[in-house]
Amino acid sequence: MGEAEAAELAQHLLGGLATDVYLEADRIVIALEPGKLHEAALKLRDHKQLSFRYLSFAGGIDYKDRMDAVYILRSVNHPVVAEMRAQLDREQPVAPTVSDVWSTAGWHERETYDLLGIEFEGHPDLRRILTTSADGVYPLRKDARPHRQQRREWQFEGIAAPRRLPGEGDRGERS
Amino acid sequence: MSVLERFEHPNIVTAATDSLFNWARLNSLWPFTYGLACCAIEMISTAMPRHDIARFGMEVFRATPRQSDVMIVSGTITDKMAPVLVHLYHQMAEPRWVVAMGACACGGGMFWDSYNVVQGADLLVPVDIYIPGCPPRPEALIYGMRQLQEKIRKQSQVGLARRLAAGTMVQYDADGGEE
Amino acid sequence: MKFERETGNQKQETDFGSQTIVQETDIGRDQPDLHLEEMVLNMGPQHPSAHGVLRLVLRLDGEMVVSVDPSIGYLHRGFEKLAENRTYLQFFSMLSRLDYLAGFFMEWAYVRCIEGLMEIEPPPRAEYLRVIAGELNRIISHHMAIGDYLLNLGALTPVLWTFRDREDVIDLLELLTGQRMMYNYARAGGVRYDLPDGFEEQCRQFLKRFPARIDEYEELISGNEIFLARSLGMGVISAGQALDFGLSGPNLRASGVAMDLRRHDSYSVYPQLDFDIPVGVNGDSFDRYKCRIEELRQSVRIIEQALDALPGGPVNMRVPPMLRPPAGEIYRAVETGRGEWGNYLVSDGSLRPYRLKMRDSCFVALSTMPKILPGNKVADVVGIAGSLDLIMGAVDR
Amino acid sequence: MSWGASFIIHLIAALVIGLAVPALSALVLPFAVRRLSGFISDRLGPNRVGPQGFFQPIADFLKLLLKEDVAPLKADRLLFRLAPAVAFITPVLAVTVIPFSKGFTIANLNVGLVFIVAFSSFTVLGILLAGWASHNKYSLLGGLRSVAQMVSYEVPMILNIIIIAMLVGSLSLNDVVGAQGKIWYIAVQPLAFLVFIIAGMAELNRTPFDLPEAESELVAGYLTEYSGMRFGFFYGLVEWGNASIWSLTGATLFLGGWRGPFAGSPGWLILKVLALAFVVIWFLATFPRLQVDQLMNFAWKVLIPLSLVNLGVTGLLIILLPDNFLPPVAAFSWASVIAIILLFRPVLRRALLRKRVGRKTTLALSQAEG
Repeated sequence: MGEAEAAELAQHLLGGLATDVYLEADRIVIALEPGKLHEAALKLRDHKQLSFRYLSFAGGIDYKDRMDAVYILRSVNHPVVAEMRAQLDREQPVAPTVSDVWSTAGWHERETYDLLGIEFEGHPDLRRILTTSADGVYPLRKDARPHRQQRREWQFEGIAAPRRLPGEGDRGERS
Repeated sequence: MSVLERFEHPNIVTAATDSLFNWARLNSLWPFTYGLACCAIEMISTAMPRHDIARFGMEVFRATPRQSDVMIVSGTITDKMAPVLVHLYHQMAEPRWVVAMGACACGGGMFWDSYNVVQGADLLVPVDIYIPGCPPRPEALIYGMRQLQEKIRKQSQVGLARRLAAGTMVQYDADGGEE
Repeated sequence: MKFERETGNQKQETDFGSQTIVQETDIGRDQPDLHLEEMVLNMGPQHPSAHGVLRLVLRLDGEMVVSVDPSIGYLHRGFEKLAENRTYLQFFSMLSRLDYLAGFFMEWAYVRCIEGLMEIEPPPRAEYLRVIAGELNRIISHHMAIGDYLLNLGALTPVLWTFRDREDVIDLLELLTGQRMMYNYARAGGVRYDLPDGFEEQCRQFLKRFPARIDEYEELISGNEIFLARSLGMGVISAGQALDFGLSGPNLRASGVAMDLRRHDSYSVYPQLDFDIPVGVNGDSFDRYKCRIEELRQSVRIIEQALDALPGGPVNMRVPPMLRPPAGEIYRAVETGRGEWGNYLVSDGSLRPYRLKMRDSCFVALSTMPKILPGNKVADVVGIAGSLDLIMGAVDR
Repeated sequence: MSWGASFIIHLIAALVIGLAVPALSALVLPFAVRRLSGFISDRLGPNRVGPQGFFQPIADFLKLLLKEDVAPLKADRLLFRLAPAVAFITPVLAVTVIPFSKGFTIANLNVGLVFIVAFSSFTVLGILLAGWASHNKYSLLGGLRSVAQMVSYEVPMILNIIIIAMLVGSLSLNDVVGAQGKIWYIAVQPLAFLVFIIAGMAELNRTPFDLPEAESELVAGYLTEYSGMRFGFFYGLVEWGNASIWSLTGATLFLGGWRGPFAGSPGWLILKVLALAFVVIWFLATFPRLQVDQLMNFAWKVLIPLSLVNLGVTGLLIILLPDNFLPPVAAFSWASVIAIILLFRPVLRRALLRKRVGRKTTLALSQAEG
């Protein structure tokens, strides 16, 4: 089964659920309303022929004016890759979780939440996973400018900084 | 006149003990199993048959900071790792040395402007030897360790004692705060 | 001379950061005299079996694991954000630092994305060279996986043997790319260098020697009763579970799912090469180990065929020095030593990637640990983690 | 000689030998480990410090002596500092009853075997103290593992020592060596020797039984919080001192002690001790580590029944054939060893595997699908 055939099948399967199904760069793109993600995911996974039982990843893209949730699916039976995407509101990006459809989505959604701030409704354990950033700072958003241009001093709460003698391994003092 | 002041300049006693103690220390540098990133793989390679750092008696990689002499900071230090690094440094027993291995540990490397990367181990702990490279070859690490040996060869016990007196070694209570 | 402190020696506990939260379990409830407690053990981020900087918060009942909470991000270097601030060409040199054991795959996936957007096909010689470099990378990656797994189980010698042979492969890669680990070899539209003189002979010599070495590992490891006792039936993942967890690579194939992107996606020149995909039966640690051993043999086959079939011609094509792929979105993946490594590249037609999302298999493998570890012993935690072959640089990105 | 003078001479001899044996083994054996395991894994090992790296252990110990001695704040300071000394009692005292050559025993006790068994248990006390007092979870787990392991493996060890005592008819080690004039007991009781080796590995916390300090799991086990010379005590003096005590006991019980061709002398004993130590190192470089429950299963389901059967049959044969019991005992023992070697795999697998794997693990090769 090729991509075109699979796209047709998906279009037929999803019917009115999908707003658009098209082919782009070797993959089927299925555009959805955020509210219909979960239902479509279940249908795509359980379909006998398509059998998108393997979720490559769940992520997001910040388009400055909108936020997209992206899910890459891989068919187990055919060499076909599909993409579900849903446009979210950028100020309050909320999407339903698919971690009950594919358990691998659990961590991918946590990561997306951590880096982009997309909240996944119904996720059992939505915590920050990679960064220690303060609340409300999502490094992968386009308006976040978290870059460090200068060496900074470090102080940790509850841990004393090691003391140095003059000239002992402290580049800051010498330069 | 304190004992330390009396031994301000090297004399016949300190010179002899210095050379003996330094001989023991530099020939028995036990590194700390503390792999951070890419450089850790080269650090492992250094201990493996081809490069075999065991020849210098340095293959005893101890997993606990208490028993190790030299911490090889092998890789990128991130924000989340930085407090752990300082913590582990505090847990090492004196005399202790720190080797910054690779560009990241020396100054942030190619990730210097990342939002989650500490720009060099020397922002956190005193570093004795810097080994450039991304990652440094095992030969470079061995050369760096030899340089550290040279450094130890020249150090005096008086210096260490002065460090004590200067309060470099701080007292900590269990929660990490200074007493 | 001892450096005794004036007011006694005081330092901190080793297991920093761990809260000594103690909870009573249900077991002791009906026996008021019996006071049972669960213990929270903090494994890592500095731990000899942490594969770098993994931290596992274990809740233990005696030696039995009740629950696991992996805490990652200790090596989160912000690759995805850095990609948005570097030009396409600048970012090439950073890619190998992701999965630093087999860096060429990262470059391969990235150039596949760029080539897909620019709609160019590299010359065939370049594709073969990529296959050779990729399979050599797979060999060193599996070397580390096998050696490290056995080291986690407490065997010293296997890791030394695998590293002995790993150095031979690294010599080959150094000859080919000029670097031991961080290759920077792939280019959009080809590879950077042609084969150097003497590479082919040296590679063929290695390929002739290597199968005997694999037999040597098997002799040392596979038949060892203690190793069998520690690996058979440990960390079993069924085929359905594995797909649900999204595992890939040897971890998925050990569970019995013959899904290999080299076949499934048939990228590059893999369709023209003849190789088998080893598939496990039970999905336990032993099968995962065995799959890797078998893949070593298959990699040898692939490299031999690629060397035989190596066509002439250029190794790269002319592309503009400042890469500027047309606007578009693309997902391309390659099969690394650990599974699917995918790049989702969004280009807006400028010099820099608009968004580069990386999909990593170790991240996924790690996310299965809270589900498969409870009920095992502490020692199996490191055993199963070793058999899943995690590499934290790729997990944290 | 007056009682007092005799006491002082014995005391000095005991101190000298009792300290010299662990100290020497702590200097020689770790170096041998590093060179030999280096050889097994295609490396060189330490070879820069002194001739062939022979001064490496001296440098190590001097360095450990000079290193800061840290006691964690929350640790039980007294017990933390006492533990290495308590564990060190074993090698110092146990060596006093070993006969080094004809008439050269520091304390020729007529209950020498009991003495060795009694004092070899002291190590476990030291390790438990160390694990408990460190106030560290890894240490605690290591200490607990160590107690379970050592108590379990003490039983087969003692059972096999009893077998030798039965063969000799005495508990004195001098008598044991004296009885091996014609034939060494390794030839009479190979089964007991096998169990002695395996149980000894566990008693010594050596691979494949090195769970108490399993580096890849428990960081350094009960040693995690120790630094400086207190660590050196455990790492060198106690562990390798115990290893040499175990080797000395094994050589005395099974390999004829100081007896050897030409003339009996301590030299032969040292050679035998080194041979046994080589076995320890060989195991160390070859095997992975066992699991806690597998370890227990192995002791209680394999070693102890085996030893009990061996004990019963040997005793029966001694009673039935009081005049000439050595040949039948040897025949039985050899037969069982051969049977074990033949049935080794199934027996061991049954003992070690905690749940059966239904199918034999094989790999299917999925052929090219196109």
